[in-house]
Amino acid sequence: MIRLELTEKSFSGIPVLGPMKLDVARGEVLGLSGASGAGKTTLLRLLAGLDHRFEGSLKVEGRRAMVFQNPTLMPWRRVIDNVTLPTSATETQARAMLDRVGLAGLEDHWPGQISVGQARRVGLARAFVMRPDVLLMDEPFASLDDARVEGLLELTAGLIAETHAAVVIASHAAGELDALATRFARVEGRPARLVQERVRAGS
Amino acid sequence: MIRLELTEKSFSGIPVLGPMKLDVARGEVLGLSGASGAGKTTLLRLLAGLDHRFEGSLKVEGRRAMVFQNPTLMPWRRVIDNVTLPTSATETQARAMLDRVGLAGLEDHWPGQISVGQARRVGLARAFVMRPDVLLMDEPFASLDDARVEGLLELTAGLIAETHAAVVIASHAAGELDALATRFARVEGRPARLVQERVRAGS
Amino acid sequence: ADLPVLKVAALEGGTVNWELDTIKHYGLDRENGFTLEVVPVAGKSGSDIMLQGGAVDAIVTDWFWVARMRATGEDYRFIPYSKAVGGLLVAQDSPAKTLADLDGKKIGIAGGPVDKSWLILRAYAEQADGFDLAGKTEQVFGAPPLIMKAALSGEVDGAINFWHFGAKMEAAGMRELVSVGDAASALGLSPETPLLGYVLSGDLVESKPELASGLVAASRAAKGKLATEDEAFARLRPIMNAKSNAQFAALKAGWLAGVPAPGPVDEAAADKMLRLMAKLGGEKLVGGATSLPEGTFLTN
Amino acid sequence: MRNRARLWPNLPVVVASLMALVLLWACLAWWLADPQLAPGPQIVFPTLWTALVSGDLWPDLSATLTRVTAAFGLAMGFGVAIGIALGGSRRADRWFGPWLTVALNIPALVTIVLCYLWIGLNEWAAIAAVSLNKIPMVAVMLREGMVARDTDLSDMARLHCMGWFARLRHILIPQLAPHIMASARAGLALIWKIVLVVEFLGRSNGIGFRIHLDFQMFDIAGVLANALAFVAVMLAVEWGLLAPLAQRASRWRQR
Amino acid sequence: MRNRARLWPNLPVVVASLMALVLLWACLAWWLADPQLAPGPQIVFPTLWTALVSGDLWPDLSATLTRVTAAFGLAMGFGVAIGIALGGSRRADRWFGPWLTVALNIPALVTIVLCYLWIGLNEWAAIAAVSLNKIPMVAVMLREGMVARDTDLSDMARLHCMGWFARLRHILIPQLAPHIMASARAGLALIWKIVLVVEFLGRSNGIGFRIHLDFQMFDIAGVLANALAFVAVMLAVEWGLLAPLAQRASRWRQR
Ligand SMILES: Nc1ncnc2c1ncn2[C@@H]1O[C@H](COP(=O)(O)OP(=O)(O)OP(=O)(O)O)[C@@H](O)[C@H]1O
Ligand SMILES: Nc1ncnc2c1ncn2[C@@H]1O[C@H](COP(=O)(O)OP(=O)(O)OP(=O)(O)O)[C@@H](O)[C@H]1O
Ligand SMILES: [Mg+2]
Ligand SMILES: [Mg+2]
Repeated sequence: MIRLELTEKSFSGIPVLGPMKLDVARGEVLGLSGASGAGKTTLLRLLAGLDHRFEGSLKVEGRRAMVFQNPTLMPWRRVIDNVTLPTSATETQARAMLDRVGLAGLEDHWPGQISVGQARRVGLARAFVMRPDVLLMDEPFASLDDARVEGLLELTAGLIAETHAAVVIASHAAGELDALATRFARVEGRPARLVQERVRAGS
Repeated sequence: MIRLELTEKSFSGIPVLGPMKLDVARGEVLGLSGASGAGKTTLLRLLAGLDHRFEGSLKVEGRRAMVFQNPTLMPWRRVIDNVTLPTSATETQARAMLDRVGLAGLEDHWPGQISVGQARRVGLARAFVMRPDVLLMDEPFASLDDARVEGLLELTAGLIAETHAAVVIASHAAGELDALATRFARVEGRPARLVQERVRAGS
Repeated sequence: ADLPVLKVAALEGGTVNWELDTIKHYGLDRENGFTLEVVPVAGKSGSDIMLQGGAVDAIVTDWFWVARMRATGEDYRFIPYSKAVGGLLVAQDSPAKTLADLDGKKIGIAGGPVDKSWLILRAYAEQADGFDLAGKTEQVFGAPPLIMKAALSGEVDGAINFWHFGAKMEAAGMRELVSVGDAASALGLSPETPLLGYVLSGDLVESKPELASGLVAASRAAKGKLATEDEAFARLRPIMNAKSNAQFAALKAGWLAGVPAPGPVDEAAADKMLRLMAKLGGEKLVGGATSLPEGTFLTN
Repeated sequence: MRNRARLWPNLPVVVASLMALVLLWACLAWWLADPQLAPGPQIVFPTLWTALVSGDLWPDLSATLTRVTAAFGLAMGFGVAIGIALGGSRRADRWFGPWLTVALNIPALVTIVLCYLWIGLNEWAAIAAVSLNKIPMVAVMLREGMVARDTDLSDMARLHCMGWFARLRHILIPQLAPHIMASARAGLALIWKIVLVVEFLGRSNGIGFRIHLDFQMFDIAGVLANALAFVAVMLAVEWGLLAPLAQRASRWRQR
Repeated sequence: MRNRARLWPNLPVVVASLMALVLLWACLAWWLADPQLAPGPQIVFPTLWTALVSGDLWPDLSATLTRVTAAFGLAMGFGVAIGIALGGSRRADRWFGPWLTVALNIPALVTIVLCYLWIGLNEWAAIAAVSLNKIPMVAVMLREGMVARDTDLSDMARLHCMGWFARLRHILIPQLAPHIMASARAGLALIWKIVLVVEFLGRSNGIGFRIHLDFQMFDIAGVLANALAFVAVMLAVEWGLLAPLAQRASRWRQR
């Protein structure tokens, strides 16, 4: 469960995010869209509790996981360790998850030896293997080919259904959001506000 | 002009790219597609002359520029300097180009203070401002919103038409390739081969 | 067999070791009621710390140090060991005849600006020729071996070095321009005043007077042996680090010349020397001791 | 302006911190209660003050500072160059790395003595001796930095045909800045340790020479006063030069 | 297996490189033609050999090595901890940074003498003196590394609630590895410079003690032989311990 009441978030005096309210209950998936530089990453970092320098209040319940926009892997640990070490998942679980995101066989590579898209998927596997209560995803499927994205969307949807997590996904691709989100919002303006768009018909 | 005759490219003994021939004349735009991890970046780095450890021969004529898959900015130089310093462009030119990729006003930010999509566009501006004879682009428009991509595609097409450059673009998004390429090829298989797809009807 | 142990810090291979080695070899320590233990040190600074830190019972240093310590209230006593002093050496073919001829030249000095020989020579130059030795020459202070090398290579025009280096330099063909002993006599100081000696803490002397007197006796006995028996000195040759017979002879002669006369030290002469040093060397050298503090020299 | 605004608020803290240190020292000295061996600030500061106003200290201080400055400049120049060269090429490192290890582990005393013996008992020898002792240390630190550098940026520079000087200035030096800063700071300290020996063995002035003199006379208060004078200068260098430089070099890190 | 395969091919190069160095030395000595002041390898190696086979050298060498090892361990431990603490918190750095600068610039001689006077003339004082001289240097280098670290990874670790030990082991230490390596290498060298003074001032054995004695005797060949013995040990440490460690720590860099 996520509840943010933001008055302002600014970087060295320049407000980037304006006043906004954001609630995501368990089982809900909030799809965030917005132009490049709108403030999606800034908002997600607030939600993740990685940035406390803002005015307002934040409440997040449960174990959090985040898929970072830059993969943020430990370059000095092998792929498999990058999944197990930060998450306390067993190696078997990690291997299974890596297999599901299409990285079977790369477990023993170093992060410097895999492609950008592969690294991104390691980040996905790391987040998924935790089975988190709160899942934050920042452009999780960028620069992956369509076939791959489709498979990953399915995987993600399945995981969300299983764990009943509160999810926020930021993405520039409308298709990805459509496939997952139960609610939609746009980050817009300067300082950015949250424009509630519509609730998905199905849920 | 680019001419590559590759016998093999391997990483620590494991072949990644198999035998292939690749010719790109001035004015041609080769669109590369391929799954994540297929070998697109590897191939582009060969063409850029950044990796000499391969078997085969490479000939590239003219000034090269590359849009890297990771923006590769100097974090200790401001955005404007990141454009001018490596390219010997004047500041006026750089400002104009930054403006055209939608970064007006961010010239004096440090790279750590801009969003991922903005950084990627700085990389684009840096490559474009050189007006290169050979332009290599690795997922240049990933994680940018559709409106922005459209504008950038136009800009790119205009630049290519002006400079009559030899261009190779690797991208996972078919739409982007369609908008720019005169020829298409897929990087496929392990070790990867180049599968010529089709020639664009128009050119 | 369980005689009290006396630990003496001495520069390994230094001249003091010749005497200590002789004492041990001939059992002079046991004859005099103690067991000598030599603690090797690598430099004078080290031995000071060892004495203050209580790691040894005795070190070898000059009595100015004792005077200075006594003036600050620290109780140390001095047993004469040597009166050997060096001289100012110049190259064999140097045109210099007196100190005044060194005007504008470079002098290398091993003991630093408060070296006793240097101070005496300064006073002497002032008195004999009205010559300001410190002001009119350029001094180069340095470690003894470096001064020796600089003098031999002609980098400095004159050199004042510790006597055993002086002996080697003379053996290598340098000549003495002025001897410090002569200069001291000319200044009215007694050349018989011993400069170097064993220094013990007052506590030890009070609590175990037999140890102190034993050391005095053993030292005297060793000096006698070395002066009279050739083989006693010949035995020491390996540790004397003499490169040639000439050096060996020079070192032997120098050492024997430094043996102080038996009997108590002439305190009046010492006091006179201290006053002169205080005038020349200032507080740096003597600290608060402007006249000889009572009890500096161990009398028994 | 911005820089200064960020520097000044530190000043009270720095002063408070130093005063706390002096207080600690005073307490320790009071507790040890041995003014001869452990003189407190109330003894050392007046000693220092006397030396300062009498003008005794200045020639020595300036002599030492000249040596430190010259040796520092030389050592940083050569050390950085050697470190970059060895770190930049595996081949060079394989061939000359062992030399560096040897140079690193040759005792200071040996270098100093050999310099004096071969160059002569003069200022050049002193400066050479100090530099020679420091160069390997700087080189080793820079080599480590080079090995850890990000090659993507170098690739970018190579692709764009940046000149070697531009590459040095905009890519290499900023990337090595933490290592350069560290070696500058650690290096100043090392130089200081060596200058002391150098002055002791073969010079006729300088703070090191005085310290040794005081030490021979067992004047611990004098030793501390001289050391303090130098420490004060180094503190001034730290806050007047190194800290602003470090701040400038890491401006881009501000989030 | 793979590691060893990558290490061994270097051996011939290392040997060749060292032989070249000896050759250079021989040429220099031959050119200077002064066997007293500039003894060539043909004089120094036999001296060293004699000392080795006669067994004279071993007690001193082992005494020095014990001191170096103990001091090295202590200094790295404390230095790394202090450096990480100061580099990790701006507040701590503002308060204790000045202390570090002072500590860095206190002359080795002063620390050594004070240790001897206060702790006593024993092995503990010697080891403490060496460590105290080295700690600030290691701390300063690690602080620099901390300031330059990548905070994204720390964020990731924090988000995933990694324990402090896991964070230290998997995030911080690998990231600081180049600085730790640099300070280990430079630190060994520094320790060696200080052990020499420590042994000179208050110990009766050790290579430093020997070197000083030989110097007093003006036996340059002896000085070099002793220095060489230590350099040889340090070369062994470098290739037996540090180089494989460094290689292990940077395995992931292989492209
Ligand atoms: N440290 C900072 N200092 C100043 N401005 C910053 C800082 N970080 C981000 N900004 C600004 O805040 C805005 C929002 O950035 P953010 O990274 O949240 O964008 P985003 O929506 O994630 O964009 P993208 O889709 O490109 O990733 C950007 O315009 C950026 O320039
Ligand atoms: N240094 C390396 N050592 C070993 N294997 C490597 C190395 N670099 C890349 N590879 C492998 O080569 C393959 C091609 O990588 P490359 O980066 O070219 O893929 P890509 O097509 O650009 O993928 P993406 O779309 O994800 O960027 C990948 O499977 C990767 O694991
Ligand atoms: Mg973003
Ligand atoms: Mg790629």
